[in-house]
Amino acid sequence: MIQVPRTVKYEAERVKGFGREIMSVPGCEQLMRCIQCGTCSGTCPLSVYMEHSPRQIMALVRADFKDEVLRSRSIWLCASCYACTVECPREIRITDIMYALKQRAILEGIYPKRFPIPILAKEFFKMVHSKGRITETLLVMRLFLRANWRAVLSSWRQGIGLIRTGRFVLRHERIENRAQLAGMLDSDLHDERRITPKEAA
Amino acid sequence: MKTNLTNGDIRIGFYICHCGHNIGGVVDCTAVAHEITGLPGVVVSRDYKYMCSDPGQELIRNDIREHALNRIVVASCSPLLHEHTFRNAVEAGGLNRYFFQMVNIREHDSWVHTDHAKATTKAVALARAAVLRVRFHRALETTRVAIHPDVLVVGGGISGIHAALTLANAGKKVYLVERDPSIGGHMAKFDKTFPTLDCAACILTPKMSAVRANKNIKLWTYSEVAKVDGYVGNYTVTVRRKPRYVNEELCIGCQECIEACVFKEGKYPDEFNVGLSKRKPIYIPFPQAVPQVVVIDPERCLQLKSGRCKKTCVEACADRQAIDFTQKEEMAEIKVGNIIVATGFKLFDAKRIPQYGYGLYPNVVTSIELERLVTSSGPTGGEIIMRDGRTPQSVAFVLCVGSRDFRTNRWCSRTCCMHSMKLAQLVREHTGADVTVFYLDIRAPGKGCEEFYDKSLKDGIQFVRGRVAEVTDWALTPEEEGKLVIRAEDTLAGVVRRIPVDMIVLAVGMEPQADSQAVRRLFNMSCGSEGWFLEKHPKLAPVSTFTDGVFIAGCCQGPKDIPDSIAQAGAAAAEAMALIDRGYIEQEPNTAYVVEEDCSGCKSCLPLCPYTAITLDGTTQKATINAALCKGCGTCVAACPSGSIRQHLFEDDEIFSEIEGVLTHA
Amino acid sequence: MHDANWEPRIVAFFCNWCTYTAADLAGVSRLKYAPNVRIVRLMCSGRVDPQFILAALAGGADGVLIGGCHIGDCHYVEGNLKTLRRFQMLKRMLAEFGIEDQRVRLEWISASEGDKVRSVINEMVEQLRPLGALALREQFKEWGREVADGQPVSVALGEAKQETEVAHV
Amino acid sequence: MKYAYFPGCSLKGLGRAYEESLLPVMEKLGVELVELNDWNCCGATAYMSVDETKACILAARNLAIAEKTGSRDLVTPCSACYLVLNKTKHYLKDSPEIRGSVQRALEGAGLRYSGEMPVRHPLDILVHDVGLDVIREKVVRPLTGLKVAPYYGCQVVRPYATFDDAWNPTTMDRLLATLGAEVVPYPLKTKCCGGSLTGTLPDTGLRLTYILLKEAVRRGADVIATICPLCQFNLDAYHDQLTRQWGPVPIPTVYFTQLMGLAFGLPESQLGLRRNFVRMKPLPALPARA
Repeated sequence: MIQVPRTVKYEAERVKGFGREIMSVPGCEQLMRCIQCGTCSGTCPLSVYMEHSPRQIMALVRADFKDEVLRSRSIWLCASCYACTVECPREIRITDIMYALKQRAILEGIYPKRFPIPILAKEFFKMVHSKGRITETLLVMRLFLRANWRAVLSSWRQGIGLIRTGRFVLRHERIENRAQLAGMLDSDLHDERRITPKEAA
Repeated sequence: MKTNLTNGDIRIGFYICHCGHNIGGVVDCTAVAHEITGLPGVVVSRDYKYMCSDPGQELIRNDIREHALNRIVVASCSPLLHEHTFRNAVEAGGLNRYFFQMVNIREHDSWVHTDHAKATTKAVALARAAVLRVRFHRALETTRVAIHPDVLVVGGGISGIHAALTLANAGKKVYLVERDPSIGGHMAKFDKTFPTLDCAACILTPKMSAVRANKNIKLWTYSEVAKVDGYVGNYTVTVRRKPRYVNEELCIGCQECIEACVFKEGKYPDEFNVGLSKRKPIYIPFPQAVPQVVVIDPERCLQLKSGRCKKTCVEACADRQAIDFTQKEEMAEIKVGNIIVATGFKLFDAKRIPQYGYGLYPNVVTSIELERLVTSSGPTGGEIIMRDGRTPQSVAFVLCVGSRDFRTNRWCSRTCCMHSMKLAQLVREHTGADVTVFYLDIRAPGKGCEEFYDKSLKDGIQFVRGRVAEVTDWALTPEEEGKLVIRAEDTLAGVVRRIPVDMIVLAVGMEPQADSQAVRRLFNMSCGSEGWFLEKHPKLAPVSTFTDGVFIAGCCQGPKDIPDSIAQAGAAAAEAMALIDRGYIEQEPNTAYVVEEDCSGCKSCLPLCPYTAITLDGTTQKATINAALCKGCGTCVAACPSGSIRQHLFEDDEIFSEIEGVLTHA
Repeated sequence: MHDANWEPRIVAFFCNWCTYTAADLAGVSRLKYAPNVRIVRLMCSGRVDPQFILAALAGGADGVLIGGCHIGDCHYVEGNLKTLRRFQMLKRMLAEFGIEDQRVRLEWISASEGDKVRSVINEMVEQLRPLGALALREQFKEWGREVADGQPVSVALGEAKQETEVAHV
Repeated sequence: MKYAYFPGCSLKGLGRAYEESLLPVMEKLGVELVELNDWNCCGATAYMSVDETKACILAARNLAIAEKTGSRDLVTPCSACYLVLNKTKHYLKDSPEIRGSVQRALEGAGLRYSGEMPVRHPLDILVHDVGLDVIREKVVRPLTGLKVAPYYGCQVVRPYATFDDAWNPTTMDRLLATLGAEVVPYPLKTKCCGGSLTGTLPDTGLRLTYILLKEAVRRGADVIATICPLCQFNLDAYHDQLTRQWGPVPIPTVYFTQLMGLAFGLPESQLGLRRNFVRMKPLPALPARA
């Protein structure tokens, strides 16, 4: 059977107020001025991999298609190079909007499954929370374990290279005053919008 | 000098306008009218849908007669808009037109507030203030000032040319002052004009010749306005006439001197061809230049720079001896009654957007450069070629370069869509190249313009909706090698594209002239935040400025195309003519005057007046004010230590009662 | 202490050519600002007699705003320079009275700066709120009474203010 | 000259060579970098993706510690750290909501931050505080004949850099020229290297890396100079995969501080140059003096 997808969008799929909510996040206010010129997509080094270009993401946010946006891989493909933000003729801080969307996706747990980028973000978050610093080699290993263990096999030569050049660190870098840092990071737990590493896991 | 008024003498009529929903939707007009009813002296208090309408004005006229009213207050829009209308109505009702006070409850109240109760309270306060103030109003006579019949037109582009010709054809004497050595402006550089594709020169050249031939026009090119004094009807203008080192009266434009110049070839960038060709130190801006008089560039001429030249040009001009290296800058003073400012625009500097590679990649050109390439009289004889001499196989147009961009210019330059489509069609016609136009929105609202867009589509021009992100010369695929590559999102197709082309045309937008602020000050005009000259009212007075007798036309007021510029120029000429033919202007009698018995002769007012309207009477040792010179600012009034200077229409008691009125609790 | 519904009242003197026009522009642009200001139109800010400012404050205004053309842009060449000079002297005098600096403000607003009208008015209203009512009229009365009673002026000020406000309610 | 110094996690891990070359070069120029006591991870881009407020708290702890040192400026060599610390400064200024949460967190830990201390990049310090003239004096082994492609990457010049242009930065170009190197015109100097995507989605990230390397080769560069540990890793560590997929792009990528070290005559062994996967060739022989 040939499946012919139906692409119509119904009003029921809109989560009214979602756009306004995103635009109320600090740094995201200018989104309402977007004229859909596509400079962001044209500038973005990764837009060619996105199912919705940054411009389309902006349009979908404004039109309140929350699920479509938060489930998309596009927001996770943003590498934070800020090219779009600097280039936008309406001075919209697109990178910051992408961050706001990533935060919402993690908060609501509806980011694309088995997609390594949000997993890395969460592993990073957890490692910082417990150690205060990042040990890159260990972080990458944890990412591989969670997302794609086969990648370890393809990267073995690189691992050896790192060991050879003295850059493969196996002992966790950590700060002394971990209790202080943890206390600070948990200081606004009463705010229901915040998440703890446990939930993130 | 107390005004002895008792309540019995004063019979006030108060009217509040709903202005449809504009005021009525926010301010409770009925409640305001009710509130005002109780104030002393108020005989009639009404609210009405549209006070400025005929029936609204009729209401005032009738009430004056029926209720023997002798003071009128109208609460509606800004006095800058309709004070004149209502004063006329008051006068038609048989009262002195200055027994009237207007309250601004639209621009200053209903349009800027959302809280209905608070807006209504504010309206009551403002209305009460006016009712208290109007009691003190005096009967005044309007003064008349004669209008000098000559007109100054500043700027010799298509707008200035049209305004000058319109006035001259009506028999008015016109001074046309142009900064460059020739009139013609930007339009002279164009090949064809949209949307009719008729040749620009065929329209402009006859008009330029007509300027030269018209006895009523005094044409001063290579000249700038240096100083403006006076006021409507009586301006004194100083014009700086730069030396062109060629006697305009003697030169016949034979150009033999240019031929004879010691420079055998052109060496310096030719302004008219935007640097695409070279000229000599002695040159004529372009073949159709008006006046047909050569000019010598003092920065380049060997004789003027070092005094060591064979002066072959002087030899060549032996018959007429028009060349005169001793010419000096001259200042000329003229008297005019009206001024039309048509100083035009400048093009956006494409280097300000480095992403587009202008100045870096030789085959990235601006629209005006392409315009010169297309023109048969241009540097390539109308051939569209790249810097290396090849004919482009593919050309891309990038729109909105320096327009609709918050980091450069926010406004839409209005003409670039049409201008680019015109050039695109010409490129197709001349070279058969593939043409792609990158646009944000096609704006083709003018007459015949949408049809022109349709024609462009049918001509096979590709339109890609998306703002170009960057122009590069690094290739990712074999077909990109050796080309310029545009990266942009095709927003309608929803994909990011890389498009290799031979030549890229940047449709640069319009900007206010670099010296627009200085020009604004010169003529006492206002500028919008973008730097365009501000019209008095976009609809009611679109070519007037806040200074009477100074009008604006063309792109100095904002980006516009040729038809719109010409329409404005005609309108400005008509406004000036209306004043000239009436012969006089009625002035607000808001002048200051001295109450002699109170003046102590301290002279502190004398240096305050910028118009030297105040003098000290030698015999009485008291200040006197020349009403004809006074402009009514009131600075001397506020400064007079003895309170002996007063101002009509802004008397102290009027203002004090207004202050009291706005502060009285509801 | 304060009436919960108390709102600062501002009297504004705007010049006809720049600031009044800018306020019109704010209206045409439908910008929204606090309804606490009452605008009095004059031809030039140079016409603002210090007595107008005192009359407004004495008459119950909590603040006075003067608006004129930018320096160099005055319709009457340099009326605004005269305003500036006069304003600086007046500020010194008001300070002697104990009237806070923020209560009297001079702003240059050109005809195109509708948005500046909005922001200046909003800002001024917010600056006046914490200062509370000026209530100069009540103070004058109080001073008059105290002088008559032979009481030292400074001692009674605070209490007197309270008293009159109670009387208001 | 003395500055507070925030190295960031990378300079203790994959980007060791950066710190190994930065410190002696600065020392040579009389600049003292005092490492912050018990600094923590800046949060980088990943943390910001999870929780904005927490990310700001994380960065603010470092800023507070830095301020306590009494130094005038805080210097950080890593692009991500530079961005995040500056971004936090901006957020604290612009958003009362975030400022409130951060201040509560700092107070709870007995810390405070005024929001004033500038966060700067070594490149900025070298060119604007130390000055190219002083640097030129220290050059004992000019890099004459070495063709260098200056690669800035993204996060130092965008969006918060105040010391150079976002589209066409030139500070490193001028610095390299001062060292005697030939600076190759490199239009991709601020393009993205792929960031962490090379690790998470190799196909995507590596292509960006490849484009950068290929263009540098095409422009005739001998070496790419970088200012960011992640850029250096991406441009250096994946040549195996790149060669397999698109063919070889054999060009080494080093830190600009390593090139400075070479020009200052510091021993190669001390500059961490051996940590590269793609090693830099020995410097070209100096032309004989006339």
